[in-house]
Amino acid sequence: MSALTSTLQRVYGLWWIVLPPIVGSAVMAMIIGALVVAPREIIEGDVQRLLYIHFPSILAAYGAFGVVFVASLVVLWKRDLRWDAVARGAATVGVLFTGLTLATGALWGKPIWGVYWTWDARLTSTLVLFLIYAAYLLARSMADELDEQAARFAAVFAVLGALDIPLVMFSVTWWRTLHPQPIIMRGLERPAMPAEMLAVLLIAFLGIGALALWLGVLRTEAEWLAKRTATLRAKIDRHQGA
Amino acid sequence: MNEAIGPSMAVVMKDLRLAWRDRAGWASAGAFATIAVLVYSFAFDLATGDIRPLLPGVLWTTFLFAGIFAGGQSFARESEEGTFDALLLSPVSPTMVYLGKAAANIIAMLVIEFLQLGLATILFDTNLVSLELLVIVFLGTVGSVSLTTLLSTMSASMRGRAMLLPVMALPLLVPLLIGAVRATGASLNLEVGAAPWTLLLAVAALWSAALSVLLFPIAVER
Amino acid sequence: MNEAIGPSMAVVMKDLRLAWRDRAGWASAGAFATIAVLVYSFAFDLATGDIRPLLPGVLWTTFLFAGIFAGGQSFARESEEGTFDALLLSPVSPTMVYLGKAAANIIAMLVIEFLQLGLATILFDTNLVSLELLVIVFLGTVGSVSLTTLLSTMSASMRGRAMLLPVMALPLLVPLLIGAVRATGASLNLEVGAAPWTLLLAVAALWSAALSVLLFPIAVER
Amino acid sequence: MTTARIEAPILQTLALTKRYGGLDVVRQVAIALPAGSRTALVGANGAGKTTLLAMLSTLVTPSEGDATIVGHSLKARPAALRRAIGVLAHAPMLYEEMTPLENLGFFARLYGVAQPEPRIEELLRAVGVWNRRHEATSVLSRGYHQRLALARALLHRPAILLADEPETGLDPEGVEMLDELALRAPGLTVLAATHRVDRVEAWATGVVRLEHGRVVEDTASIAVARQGAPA
Amino acid sequence: MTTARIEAPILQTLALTKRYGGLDVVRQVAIALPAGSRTALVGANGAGKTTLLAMLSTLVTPSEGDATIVGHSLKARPAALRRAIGVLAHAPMLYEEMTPLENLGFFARLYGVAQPEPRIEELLRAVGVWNRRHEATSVLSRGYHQRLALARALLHRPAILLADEPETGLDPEGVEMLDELALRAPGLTVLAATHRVDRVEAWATGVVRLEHGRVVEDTASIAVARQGAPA
Ligand code: HEM
Ligand SMILES: Nc1ncnc2c1ncn2[C@@H]1O[C@H](COP(=O)(O)OP(=O)(O)OP(=O)(O)O)[C@@H](O)[C@H]1O
Ligand SMILES: Nc1ncnc2c1ncn2[C@@H]1O[C@H](COP(=O)(O)OP(=O)(O)OP(=O)(O)O)[C@@H](O)[C@H]1O
Ligand SMILES: [Mg+2]
Ligand SMILES: [Mg+2]
Repeated sequence: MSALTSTLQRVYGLWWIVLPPIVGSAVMAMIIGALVVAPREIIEGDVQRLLYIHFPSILAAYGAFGVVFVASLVVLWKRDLRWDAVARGAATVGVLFTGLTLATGALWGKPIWGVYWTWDARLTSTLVLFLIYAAYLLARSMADELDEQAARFAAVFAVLGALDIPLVMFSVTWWRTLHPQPIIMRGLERPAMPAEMLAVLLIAFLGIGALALWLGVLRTEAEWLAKRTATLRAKIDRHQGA
Repeated sequence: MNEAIGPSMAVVMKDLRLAWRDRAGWASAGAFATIAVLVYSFAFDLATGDIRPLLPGVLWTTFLFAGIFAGGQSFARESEEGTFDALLLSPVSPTMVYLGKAAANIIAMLVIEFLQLGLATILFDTNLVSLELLVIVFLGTVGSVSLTTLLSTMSASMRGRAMLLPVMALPLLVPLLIGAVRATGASLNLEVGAAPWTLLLAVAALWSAALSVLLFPIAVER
Repeated sequence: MNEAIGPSMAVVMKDLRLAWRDRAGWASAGAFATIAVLVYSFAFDLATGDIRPLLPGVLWTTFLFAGIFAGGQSFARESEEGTFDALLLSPVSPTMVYLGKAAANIIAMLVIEFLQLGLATILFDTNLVSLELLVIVFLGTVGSVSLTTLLSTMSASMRGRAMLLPVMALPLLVPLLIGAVRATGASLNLEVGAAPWTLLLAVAALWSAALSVLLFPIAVER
Repeated sequence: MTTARIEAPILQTLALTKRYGGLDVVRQVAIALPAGSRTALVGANGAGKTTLLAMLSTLVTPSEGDATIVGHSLKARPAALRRAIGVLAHAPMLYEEMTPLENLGFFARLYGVAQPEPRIEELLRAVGVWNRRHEATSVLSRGYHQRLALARALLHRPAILLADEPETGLDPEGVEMLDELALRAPGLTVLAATHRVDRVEAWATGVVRLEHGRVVEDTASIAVARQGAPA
Repeated sequence: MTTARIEAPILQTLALTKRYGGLDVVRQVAIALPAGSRTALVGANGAGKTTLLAMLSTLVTPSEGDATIVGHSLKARPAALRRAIGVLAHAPMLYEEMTPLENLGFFARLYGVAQPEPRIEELLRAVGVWNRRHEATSVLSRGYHQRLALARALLHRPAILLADEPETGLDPEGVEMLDELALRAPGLTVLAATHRVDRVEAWATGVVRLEHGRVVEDTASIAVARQGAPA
């Protein structure tokens, strides 16, 4: 038990050594790739470069929300507050990257559609996804770190909200939307875009994915430490007598 | 079976009786819903010639807000008087308690909604009482009220923050709302093809109802 | 004078602090605003191409519901914890307690409303931040929140007799809402001639604010 | 009642009556408590103790009669009267979401207590809640709620304490604190409803017994000039 | 604890622990109460009495350990366990808008009490609320609330009564009723938290004392086979 724990801790400690350089170089590569290497899109122009943030961001967010879903199930099942920290960390990352997708999408929409925003199924469902997990973070942050019941409430909420993830993913195929149909994923075998674009996009996946993972680990760690500080503070208060 | 249903019925009857006795909450939910419809008809009457396309949106946003307003109070009372603990202490399973509560809320909401539909039929001069529409209203109500009933338990014990319930409930209910609005529009021939929207509505309603039933026992644990 | 204002300020500050204990509270106001606008605009956009004529109705019904959620529970909590008695026991006059409470609710509501106006400006591509509109929003908020604050006391402290009061007093809000909606429409150039509607709004707001202030001490007596 | 010493009572009631639905739950109560006295208000469940205290604390309007506290009539209910009384009721009357410190801070502002910090610290230490002053009040145990409520009632140094079953929820140590800070505090006039008749002797200087809303025994009141006529 | 008589305890806890925010408020409590025994749970404010009772009544989930009541484990929490316990808590747990009759009628349905009417009448008469059975519970005085709560706790004839400061708000006559109906009722096993140490001798057969969540004195438990090994 303790041997396993300490091994896990050692592996965990490695994140601090392994992740930062990976994240750093991947993000650098992504920026250079998106701004320099990738060709200028013929019709849309330079705004199209937003794709390299827009699309990988939402994929990272999907991943993060998937982690929230799983971690919330574990919270409900095992009553273990550490998974609550994981869920909160992942939700923060998910909200952040959904926000990035929304922001880049809105910026992209202005030149292409003439408006920043329209009530199209994909856009709306993405916004709702953002709001659900923002509400999750909000509700969770209103209670104590160590409040087990609040952690469980938040987990219940996250599980209920998970329905929206497939809705966002498939809204384009289910409903006719203004937003582009998925071509990239489907077209990996029969590329629908220049190879450089695809390559840069792949690098962007890596960079944003690594960044998301790194931020998630940091947030989780911070939640964890906050819980421990709260515990210690309560112990000190209580042991002075009272 | 009878043993399991009996106590749940006791909760339903008690809640309906209390709702009837202390009509304040429900009456004001109904009154606000009426006011909302009135406000819309005043607001839109001049602006647009034909007001009927707006009906689905008017109806569902009103139902939604009224439901959150009224349903949110259902557990607040119980937790205020400590009777929620009494329910949990009884041999009745939490699921049965939840079902009783949700059923009482759904019945009360349906009453309000049918009153609204009747009112809207008069005010907007459109026949709103079709079988299809009743099914849509029923589905939407079951889905949204089962969810707000669950959430109201949580926000009741989360001390305060009146705003928390709507903030939590509304985004979760948006898919359901969209399905309901579109399906209603289709059933009023304002749109073509009701099927996919009714499907979305049904899936969303089922998802929130089923998960609420499953998650309630875990949510009330301390 | 200072003696009278100080405690009232204490109530305002306490309520604002409780309502918005941390940044999360402010965020929830923002979230509510966003979600409400989203729900309405999504519900309506489908039906009509031009959504702008609906704006006044959308805005005011949201304000109304937000006001009920936020203001309606402000005294419920006090009476639940018995702290309402503590307020009445203090040397502060009930009128001051009421003013503090109402001011806290109005401030919170105004924050939500301005967030909504800002958001709607972006989402509906209409400039909603004019001096005229701000005056209208301010008037409507003062009128409706002062009334819902009073009502929340009554329904919180007078359990048995509560039923008739909200229903009786709610119609008071109808003239105010009609005035507010029409005046807003006029200020957005959707209608001609703001003056009579603004006048109706002002009279209704003044009426309910003044009556609420006067009636509060009587309402809380036992 | 027939003694010769005629002092000015600090709390006097005149035919005080509360009627609910045609039924007098407090009936024609006339007591006159001298300053510094400590009176136990006893009587069976439903005798009207809480209702009487609620009228005296201005929370319930009398149906008939009046009372004078530190020279102010109830009917006028001025701020001065309320400033003179401290109330420890059935409910602790605390904001559960706020910490003990925030609770007392709020009430100090409400009462306009001068220099609140040292007073709050003094009281929180005296009732033994100081170490837990930063926790939400909702997580405190019942006894701690009662202790905090006691601190709240005494915060503004009232001349009269109106207490309703003040021992509720307190452990023996807490009861000792209660005696020291309130029931036997020098200079404080106390009127406390209680069912702990075993403890009455330890602190009370007089007893008022209610039965069905009527005073049936009164060893606390002093003779006073009544209705304008000399006693 | 080392006596030879080995009975099967009707209520037994094993290392029962509740942790709030990393702090054990109830710590490794192990008691074993024989059927028919009457145990007083004593300890200072904040010692963990209420929390222990809440765990035993299935309202609060233990962080560690388990308890067995009439042969059912807490972890399983079946209806049968809950049917065997009656709970008289800090709050009366009554619907204020309903009358005493409606309250008991509702709980009788919830517990599936056979022939509820005579049982309800018997209890309402026993606690002295019968005459006021048609009034709203909200207008009853504190003592009547407590009496009604006692009736509610006993309604389904539980084998074990878990009571938290049951004397609260009761007048001497009410305390007598409490003793007769509950604390000294033949056949009923009682575990009651109390600060009325003066009264403990009158009703309790044993005492469990908590200090900072730990059992520091236990004259109530019997020796039992622990963890599978014979005692
Ligand atoms: C605020 C507005 C927008 C939002 C919320 C949004 C949202 C999304 C989402 C959620 C995806 C992921 C699709 C998937 O799951 O497969 C996506 C992909 C994509 N978006 Fe947007 N988008 C917005 C605006 C735009 C605009 C204006 C354009 C350009 C015309 C655009 C082009 C794309 C493209 C090309 C993809 C990749 C699609 C694929 O091949 O799978 N988006 N967007
Ligand atoms: N709002 C009310 N409406 C009707 N009757 C009421 C109301 N409030 C109190 N009563 C009745 O007045 C009587 C006196 O109540 P009160 O609470 O003063 O008794 P008490 O002496 O404090 O009793 P206890 O010792 O049980 O606390 C009771 O019979 C009660 O039912
Ligand atoms: N939800 C909670 N979160 C954190 N701490 C809690 C919570 N509930 C109780 N506690 C703490 O647990 C301890 C034990 O509380 P408990 O209510 O069991 O005490 P008690 O023995 O019943 O005291 P009293 O005699 O005052 O009623 C207290 O210090 C209390 O503050
Ligand atoms: Mg009383
Ligand atoms: Mg306790």
